[in-house]
Amino acid sequence: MKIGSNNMNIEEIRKDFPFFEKSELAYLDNSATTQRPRQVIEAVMDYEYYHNANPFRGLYELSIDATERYEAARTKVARFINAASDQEIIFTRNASESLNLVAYSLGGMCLREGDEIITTVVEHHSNMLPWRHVAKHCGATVKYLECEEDGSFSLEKFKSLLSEKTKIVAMTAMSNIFGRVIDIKAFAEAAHEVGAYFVADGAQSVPHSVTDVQALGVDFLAFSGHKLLAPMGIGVLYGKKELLSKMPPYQTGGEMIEYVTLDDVTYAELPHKFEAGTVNAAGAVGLAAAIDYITEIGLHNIEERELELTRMAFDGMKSIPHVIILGGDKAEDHHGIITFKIEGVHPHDIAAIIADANVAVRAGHHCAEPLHQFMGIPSTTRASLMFYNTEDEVQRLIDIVRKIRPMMGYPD
Amino acid sequence: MKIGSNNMNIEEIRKDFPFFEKSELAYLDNSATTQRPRQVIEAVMDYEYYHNANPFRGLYELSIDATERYEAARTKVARFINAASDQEIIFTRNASESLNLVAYSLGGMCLREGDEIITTVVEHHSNMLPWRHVAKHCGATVKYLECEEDGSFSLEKFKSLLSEKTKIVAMTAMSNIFGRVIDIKAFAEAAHEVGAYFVADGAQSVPHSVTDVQALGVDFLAFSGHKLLAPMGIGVLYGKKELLSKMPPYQTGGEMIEYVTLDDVTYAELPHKFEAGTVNAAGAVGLAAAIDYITEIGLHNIEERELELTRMAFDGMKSIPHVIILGGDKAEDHHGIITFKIEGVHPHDIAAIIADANVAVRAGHHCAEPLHQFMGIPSTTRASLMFYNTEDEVQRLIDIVRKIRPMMGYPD
Amino acid sequence: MENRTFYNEILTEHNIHPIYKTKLIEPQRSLRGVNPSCGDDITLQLNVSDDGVIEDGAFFGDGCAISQASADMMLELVIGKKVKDALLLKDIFMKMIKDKVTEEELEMLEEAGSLQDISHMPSRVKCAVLGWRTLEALLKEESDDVSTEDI
Amino acid sequence: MENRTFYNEILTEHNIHPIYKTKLIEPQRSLRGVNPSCGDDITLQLNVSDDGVIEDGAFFGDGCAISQASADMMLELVIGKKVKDALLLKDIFMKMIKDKVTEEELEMLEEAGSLQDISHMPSRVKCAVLGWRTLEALLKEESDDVSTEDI
Ligand SMILES: Cc1ncc(COP(=O)(O)O)c(C=O)c1O
Ligand SMILES: Cc1ncc(COP(=O)(O)O)c(C=O)c1O
Repeated sequence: MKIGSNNMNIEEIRKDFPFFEKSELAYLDNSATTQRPRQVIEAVMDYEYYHNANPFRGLYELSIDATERYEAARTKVARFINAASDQEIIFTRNASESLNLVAYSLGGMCLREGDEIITTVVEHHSNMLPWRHVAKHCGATVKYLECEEDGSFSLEKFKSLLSEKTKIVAMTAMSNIFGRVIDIKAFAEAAHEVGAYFVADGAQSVPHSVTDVQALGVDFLAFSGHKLLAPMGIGVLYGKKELLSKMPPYQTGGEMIEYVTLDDVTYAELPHKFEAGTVNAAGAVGLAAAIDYITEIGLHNIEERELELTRMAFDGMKSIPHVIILGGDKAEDHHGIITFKIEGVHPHDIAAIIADANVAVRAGHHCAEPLHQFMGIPSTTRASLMFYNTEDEVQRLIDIVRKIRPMMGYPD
Repeated sequence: MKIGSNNMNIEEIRKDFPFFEKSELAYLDNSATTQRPRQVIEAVMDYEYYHNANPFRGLYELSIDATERYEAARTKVARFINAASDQEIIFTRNASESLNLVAYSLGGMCLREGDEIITTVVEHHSNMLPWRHVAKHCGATVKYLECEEDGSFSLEKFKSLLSEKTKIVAMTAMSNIFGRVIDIKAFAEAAHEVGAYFVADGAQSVPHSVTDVQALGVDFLAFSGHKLLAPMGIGVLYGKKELLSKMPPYQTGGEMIEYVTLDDVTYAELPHKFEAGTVNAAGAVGLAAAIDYITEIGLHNIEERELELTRMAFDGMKSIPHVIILGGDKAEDHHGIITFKIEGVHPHDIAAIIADANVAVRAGHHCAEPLHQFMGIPSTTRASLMFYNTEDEVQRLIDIVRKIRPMMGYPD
Repeated sequence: MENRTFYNEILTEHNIHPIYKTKLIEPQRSLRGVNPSCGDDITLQLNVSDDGVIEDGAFFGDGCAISQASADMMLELVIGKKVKDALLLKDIFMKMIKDKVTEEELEMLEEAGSLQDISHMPSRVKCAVLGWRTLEALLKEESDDVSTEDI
Repeated sequence: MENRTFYNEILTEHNIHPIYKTKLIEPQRSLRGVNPSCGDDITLQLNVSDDGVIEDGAFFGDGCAISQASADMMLELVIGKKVKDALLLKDIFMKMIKDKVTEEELEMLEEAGSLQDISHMPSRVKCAVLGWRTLEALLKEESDDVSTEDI
């Protein structure tokens, strides 16, 4: 029983993760990447050992079987985020590739000189640089929506940036610094009102809360498998079918064409048009297994559990003198992400001291350097929780953080 | 002992591949993708279970360890193809992505209106479409070198295509249809004489023969892990450091930058400049394990063994009436690849009949549609061998092919 | 031999010696059908009389034995029939391939019924139905080429 | 506590109360050194007399305790010394960090020798050597910013 009456049986769940058997590390860097349960890696192994062939075009059973497993994974992803059709799911390497793909292809389709893209100051580099790149290329301009101190966005400010010139809005559904869930439905609606497309970065939100692309009304959504218990090397781009069909391909090569002559080329149907070269079927199978794993526990249970852990971490950290937590001032606004600074201590030293206590957190700008500049902080330290973390691990974090200033020679 | 006095112990080798334990299929579609030995998948598993963290920037030991494993894989790849520096190895998703990367970035750097790219009619779509794409974008032209009937290229014809306008030559080191090894050293030299860059597609050659990028003198080389016993989702682009340093980045996002402000960005050092987003460390570790596996057996032994099998297949198939093998008329010219047609029988039927005999081959244009048009054949059937195949498997292929015309109602 | 039953004599005969693989001199209607995933490619031509009878037909192109023989058997079956009967036969053929038909229905398909076993071979279904799909489009006077991707 | 020995009193003192973290009024030479992977960023300023003695020095910027304290200890050590002696000390410091030094050499480094244990922490080596690398470039009159990526 992984799920008890009120919450999960964490002991049981942790047994699924070989990592916890062998390591005493309190792994609190889950926003960077998660650990993997046996069920996921065994699914990959099963595919690679017994069902592997190059999907598509093989007439023998093994290849047909490989194709079916790959496509079944696509169906699973489609259901997981409630896409209207499997054809709306494109497999990529990671969220970064998904965002590069949509920036290139959507940008190439709809951007003209003088047009505008709106993104926000909190974005991860992967949801900022591709837009700047395509904007430059097309003679468009990127405008940045500022965030409030608590990590939220003002819909009014957003609307004041929108105009007829706005063609694309690219926005995270959850910042990897603040952990706050953004009400992207409202922002997508406002964007649509001026005829702009809305691209959501779901890298942090998809693993931690229920995502329904149709209810949210977003045109595109990107996320990575590896932040969701799945193996490395597999990511997803969701896109509305009517848009994807009109968009030009991104990478070209094998498997994404219908006909090629020396003078001409006709591209394959969706989603294959966007998947050049041999696909990562094993990765997709692993992602499907991760979705199964998460679905079995239940995303709602996961959210509840993570809120509990977040509360403990948030309250504990907040009570330490000179510790300042970025973003909202309620645990509910943090979804497992506690990014903080300690007055007088450099994040690099903070992380090193915490690492020495066998707790894994991250220091730096977390690929959100512009946000740090906006906040006037060179870098921060981030602890990020996952449902499989324990109260004990959170306590170890709090305990060591409490000791840092004294260790660095401060009286308190 | 995997290597006997004269050749390998295939029985022992096959025990490394769980696939052969469970399946009676004669898997002769190795040019599409290979099966994976236990050693490779176990290395991936070990990484994912016990050493997984997001590489780079983590200050805790697990992340440092993950980084080291990822970079050690890079070193292994560099040595395997004799690159001058680890910085010359870029990890990608597959050969297709490698070729898209170099086409975009090199093309973007050096192509001006009126310039020319030379490629060949035998290329896989993945080494043809990206060049056409970037040529169109830059106002350049793509010229095609024709092949001879035996699958070879004439250096004279090549030289007659070269001119001051030639900026890039993109050519396969081994066609996936003919299996002939191309003397790319000579072609690269000729290209360099007119100041053009030489990009080699090593997807088929790297797994089957020793590759020394410095001896070959190529500027770039692309290949895929999955055709080399490694997992899906990992590929390589080799590029000369002096060129890669000058080239603009391809995808943008996390991990490939040094500084970002809202107005400006400075890209990271090689090779990270070309690796946006969370890297596929597990895939790289798997590729390193595959290289270890191959190196232990010895690429020279592999070549010898594959030549033996190719001889048997080539001679057997050639002796069947109405079977026509494409390319060179010596087994030595085929490196395990036997692409054939049977007069009066459509390849789709050939492949279906062969599949029904539990032998896996491929029918179609094998992502080389222009070559098929050039040869005036809509499609072909391809058997492709790997050192782990057995004489018995080859015999099963020959036996069933011999029966095809009678089954289709022909007197012989 | 596993394949004997499948590549049976009716099929191989229609493939090697097709009756209708030719071109009409002045076709009233003509439509191309392709099977992108495996390259089957046929062009179907028909002459339909004013009172809705398929008077003559032919096809040409290239493809596997199943796609070619199936088109040939289809023409043998529908020539001389009314358009609405041809469309009914098409429905029966599709039902046979995708599901199951009664003995009676099977008989109505004449030699085309010999393709019944294709229903067990998902990868060949597209080949078998290509001719029929093209026929349907032609009779319904659609003007776009038919692609089995759209099925 | 594991960290006690590492963030020792000498280090924390130089970090919290640095002696040379300031700006010279009219620096003869000035050079920026950065550590891209972790963001340490210092600008080192020196005044060197005509007969090759480092007469005065300062640094400013931002970074972890190790990078800041190391720069401070370094300045404390080299100010008043000849350029060639300062470069010799740099060699000894680098040797200590990357390999091993003798007791005698360690003593020559004075308080900077307290960073000896950094050699066991590969991820912090860059922080410790940033000041010294910048010093070297400045004394050799290189004009490009120093980046520890180039080490
Ligand atoms: C010659 C050649 N080049 C490129 C490729 C593309 O490889 P991948 O599909 O792994 O990207 C292949 C394999 O299909 C190939 O045979
Ligand atoms: C908000 C956000 N977007 C995008 C990414 C990029 O994900 P990946 O590195 O897997 O491409 C990340 C993760 O680092 C992230 O946190």
